[in-house]
Amino acid sequence: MAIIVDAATRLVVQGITGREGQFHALRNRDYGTNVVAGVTPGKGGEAVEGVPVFDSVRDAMAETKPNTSMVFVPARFAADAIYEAVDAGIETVICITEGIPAHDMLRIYNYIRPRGVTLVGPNCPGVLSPGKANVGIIPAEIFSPGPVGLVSRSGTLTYQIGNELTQLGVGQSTIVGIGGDPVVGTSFIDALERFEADPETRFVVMVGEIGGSEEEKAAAFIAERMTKPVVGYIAGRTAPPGKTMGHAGAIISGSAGTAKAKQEALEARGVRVGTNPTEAARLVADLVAGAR
Amino acid sequence: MAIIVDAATRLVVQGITGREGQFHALRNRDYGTNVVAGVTPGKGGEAVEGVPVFDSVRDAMAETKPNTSMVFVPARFAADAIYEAVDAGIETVICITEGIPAHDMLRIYNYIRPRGVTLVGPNCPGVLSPGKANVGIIPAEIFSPGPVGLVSRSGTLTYQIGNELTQLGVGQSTIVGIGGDPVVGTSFIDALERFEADPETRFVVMVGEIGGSEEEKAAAFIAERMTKPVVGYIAGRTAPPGKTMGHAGAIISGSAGTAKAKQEALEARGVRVGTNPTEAARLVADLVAGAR
Amino acid sequence: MDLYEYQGKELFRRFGIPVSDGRLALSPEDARQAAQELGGAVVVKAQVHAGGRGKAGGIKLAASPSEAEARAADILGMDIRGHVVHRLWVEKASEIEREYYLSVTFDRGEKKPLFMLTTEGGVDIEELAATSPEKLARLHVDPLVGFHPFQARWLCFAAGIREPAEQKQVIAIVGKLYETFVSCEAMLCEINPLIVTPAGEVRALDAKVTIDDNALYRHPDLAELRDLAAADVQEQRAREKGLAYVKLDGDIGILGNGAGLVMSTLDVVAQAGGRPANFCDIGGGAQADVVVGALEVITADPVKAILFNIFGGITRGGEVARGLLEALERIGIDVPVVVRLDGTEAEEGRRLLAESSPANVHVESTMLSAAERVVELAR
Amino acid sequence: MDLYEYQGKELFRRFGIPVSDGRLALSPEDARQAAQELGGAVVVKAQVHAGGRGKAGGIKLAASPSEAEARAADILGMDIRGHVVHRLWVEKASEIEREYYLSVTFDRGEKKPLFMLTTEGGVDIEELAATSPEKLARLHVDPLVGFHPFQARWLCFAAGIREPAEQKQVIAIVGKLYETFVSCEAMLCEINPLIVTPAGEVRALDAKVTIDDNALYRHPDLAELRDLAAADVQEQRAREKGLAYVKLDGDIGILGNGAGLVMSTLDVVAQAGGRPANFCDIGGGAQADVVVGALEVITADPVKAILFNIFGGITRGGEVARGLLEALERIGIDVPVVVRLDGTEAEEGRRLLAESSPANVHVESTMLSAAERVVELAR
Repeated sequence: MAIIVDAATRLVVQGITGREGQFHALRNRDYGTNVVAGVTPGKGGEAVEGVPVFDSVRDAMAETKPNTSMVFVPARFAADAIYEAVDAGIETVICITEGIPAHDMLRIYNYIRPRGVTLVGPNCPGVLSPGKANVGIIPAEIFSPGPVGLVSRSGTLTYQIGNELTQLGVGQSTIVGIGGDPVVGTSFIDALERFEADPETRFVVMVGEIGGSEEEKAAAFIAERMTKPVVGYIAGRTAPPGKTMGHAGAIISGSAGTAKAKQEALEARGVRVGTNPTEAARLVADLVAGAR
Repeated sequence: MAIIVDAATRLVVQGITGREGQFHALRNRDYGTNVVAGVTPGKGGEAVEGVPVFDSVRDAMAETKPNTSMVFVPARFAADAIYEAVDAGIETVICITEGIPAHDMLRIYNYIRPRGVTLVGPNCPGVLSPGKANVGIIPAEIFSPGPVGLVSRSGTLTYQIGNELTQLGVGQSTIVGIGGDPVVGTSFIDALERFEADPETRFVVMVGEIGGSEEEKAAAFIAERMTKPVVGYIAGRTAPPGKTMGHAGAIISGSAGTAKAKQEALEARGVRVGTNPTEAARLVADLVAGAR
Repeated sequence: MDLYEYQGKELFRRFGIPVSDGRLALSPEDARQAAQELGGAVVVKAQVHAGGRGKAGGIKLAASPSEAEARAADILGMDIRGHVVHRLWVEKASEIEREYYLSVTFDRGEKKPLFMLTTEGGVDIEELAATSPEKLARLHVDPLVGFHPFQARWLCFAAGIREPAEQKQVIAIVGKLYETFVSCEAMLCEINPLIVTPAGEVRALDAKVTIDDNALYRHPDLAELRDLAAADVQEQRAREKGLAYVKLDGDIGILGNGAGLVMSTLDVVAQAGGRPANFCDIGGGAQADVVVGALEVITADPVKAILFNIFGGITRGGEVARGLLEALERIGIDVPVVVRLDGTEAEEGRRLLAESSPANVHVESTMLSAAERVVELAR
Repeated sequence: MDLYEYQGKELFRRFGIPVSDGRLALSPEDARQAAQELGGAVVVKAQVHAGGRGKAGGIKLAASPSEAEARAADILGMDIRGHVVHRLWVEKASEIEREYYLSVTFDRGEKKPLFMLTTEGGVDIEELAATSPEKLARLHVDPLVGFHPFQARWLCFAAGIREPAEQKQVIAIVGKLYETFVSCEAMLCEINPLIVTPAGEVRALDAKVTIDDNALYRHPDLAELRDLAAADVQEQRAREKGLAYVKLDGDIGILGNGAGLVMSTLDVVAQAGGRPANFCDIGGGAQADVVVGALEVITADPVKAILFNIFGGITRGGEVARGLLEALERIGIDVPVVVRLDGTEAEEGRRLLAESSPANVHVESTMLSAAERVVELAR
């Protein structure tokens, strides 16, 4: 099964004729993802290495019936692209684009939620279900199929932990990069809920960072609703307050959002937390070994 | 049963301390409507002849659990009042106020529909279920309980037809004044659908007027979905095109929205249409007599 | 409230929609002056709230200032479908390569703004919608979420506008038209035709804008335009008194409470063989002074008789009777007045009338008998 | 982007939120002049992006222009929690009857704007929320539907503001604050305190506004404020190069791709006993020139060693290695550089480094070993 993307994914790539859009669309296809269409306004009728390009998602929908969109258009046009995808009937939107204004995302979030659309990102590396489908920029070669679901606010940190897991012989069901922006479409809780419901996922790693209170909320959710063991890691243990650490959402405001508070919230609910990526990976490997 | 208002109605009156608001709130209560609260910001804690007044609908909700609101506040504040009612959890809003800007109503309509809220009006006389409850300004004394559901874009025209029906010995289940504005919360179709589902309603009179195409749509709905006989009347047979006839929505634009087109649309679907209120009332009385 | 073309274009200009340079002219001299200032060929356009100005001879090309003056003299004072031309818009003549149609309006059924775009410009849009719907790109906007550029792109592709530079301009105009529509609380913003010049420039050659009367209190700048736009002094006076009034061409004054009832009254009077002179709705809950004002308005038209049709809900019969009696005294109405009073406090009203019993007031008990009586009395 | 108080107040004024008259002063002379122009008692306020200005002595009352000059001389150059005071805001002193707190911010959990209002002004809002939540009126706004006056009314009633004239002013300010929040795409608009004067006037005595950096392209007027607001020249230089850079107080330069990985790198360096000098995220897909720019920025801090931690996804190892080699040559970096390369084209990057093998470059295969190595080399 896996979550969010899998063999049933039919992908349309919005912004497929851009440099990065094309590179990753083809890389995703090479991995086995069913890339059925691309969209670039004004380039309808063209093709990118065999992938038909349409002027609008509506046109792509009529011809190729995608169910998932990957948004790779520049920040100024990305909100529009997400609305376009939803309007055309796309069920899952994975938005890689970085730098979308937060008020745009606020409106988009409140627009898509009652419509039942899944949005991952923005400013995220995408979603990879090893052996099934890869939508986004996650380097699939460092992951392998297995029982561990991985959800993270940080892209490269995910690769780091995934890499360590793979080296320890532990594979993954799905890797979800939820993105580091203040408003993201899929929260930790959303991903945890899906992992809990996914029969192929038996363990979960949650990689958080400073800022906001999503990790604390996830801790409560884990305690109340999860039967599968969860291991955590929180980046930014030494970050100073009041400074935005790269991700727009990674900022300690006053006394809220510290790594310490998050780690304590998780541990209070029985979640084991690693103090660095290597330690977190080892905690998971121990759990997997113990369950064998 | 009746529709929209009945013995289960628990009414809060927004704008109860205004002259007209107070007059009709008490008149509605005298009729037997369960008026549980009034709202006027800044007058919380007062009472209007025994009806407790609150500062906000939220407060009124907490104390008196209304399920229906009657909005009697001036046009400039009416949209706000409707949002307030919906936000506080009111299920049915009956807005008497005239002159609410159409763009406000456009947003309100799109806001309430997915939330399952029933809005009647604005710029309407309200809803009366004879013998059960009266919410609005309809003079209840000219109506009597019976099998005919009455839905109309015009207030006084409804009284006219109701009066004639009563004189002919035919009573009514519910009288719904949907209002004459271009954007109203409850359309003919919404009301017809409810009448069709209401066991106490056996016949329906639909009183339309020039402008828009709601009567034409209702004609199609009647043909496809209604088992109960419907009689129609359309006002404005002699209205000139391009002139707004009192109601903001009553205007013939180009060749669209004429009384003739509406009458023809109804008759084509087998709906009997009277050429004046008296004739329409007689058609209904004949139907009722035939069914006896 | 309908705006004149020149007022609509001024709005368009304010919101960044390209229009041609032009000047308002109230006299042939103004038109000459305008043509001089603008330079080159100009178009002299009658400013009236009526379609078909061109066919009626209300739009003329002029190659020179003196020609503009002559054309203005021709057009001023013309009667176009009942509207006398008092104002002209003189604008630089445009070269036209193609004509499109673009509008945004209220879809009353869907309760959403509706865009329509077609490259079959200059035609009657209702006719096109009926005969060749595939040529008309239609798109609804969710008023809560607002307009998004992808919608303008989709409209262009659907209408078959594919030339990139042209598309870019149309997309920008669509966005700005929505902004105009929402910011001004319009019921309709129509550009017909939207032209493409031989140089590839896209521009609004006409402007039809209708503003929601109910929203004017939020737009004092637009409300001011109304006074200028008012086609009929009497309609304006009635509006100031809070009355809905429409001038018609018969001889029986019609007054009632509630738009539906008044419309219905017109219908039954027509059925009885009479011709209404006007439509006057005193609204709900009118006090005596409103009734007096309404009688002032409708007796300013040449009426042979008056029909007073009241079915009171919020309106009280006593107030109406008092207003009528006061008006008879104050204005001195000598034509027959047929009165039908029903509903709230109708007995009180009838009692007041019976007590005073003015010679020219005739009380009837039903709407139909009242209509028959007034037609009879107007003969 | 955080605005200074005076910039926030200028925004407030623009949106109709009442603030006191004041002047910006960059010198004691400016402050004297400002006090003279304003007349009467003034308050001299340090303009820094740090809380607790008052306690730190950064806010002083002055009864006369000469006193204002003296207080300005005291405050200019002060260090308030690491922020040196370069600017002062001199404003008319206010009489304060009561102090409230009002803010609108992003509720990241609910994904809706959140208003908070309390009559317990001047306090720490987090503390109040924790200890006396019943004193804090909280209200979410649906960003699609927007703000409605009933919400402001409800906030007032919930906070216990009942005096009608005062309530009316607060309601207006709440509406205007939402307008400021949305129009300027703010992440936070806070008024603490919102004062009530003995005459019953409600006014913003402080202004804390944070604008979304990602939205600045739509607000050139606000973007200009950034240059003025920039606390750190180096941070601004980094931003111009498209880098996320934060200055810290240690001696090990940290460079990586992706905010999470860089934060994590800081953590492991600290665990290994080192102290990072900075945080530098080259982002995703960086080309060699970005790497060179990043090295320029971090070597402008006094660093004893540099840790280069790259796990490539969109970023390619070859590009990173090329950038590092180019920077070594161009900028002449002589401190030890520990490099850890993994992910996309990591082999290519490692090969390039091995071929060139500069003396001060040390390649490590894991993040932990790299952290340990750089701490060792920085000793």
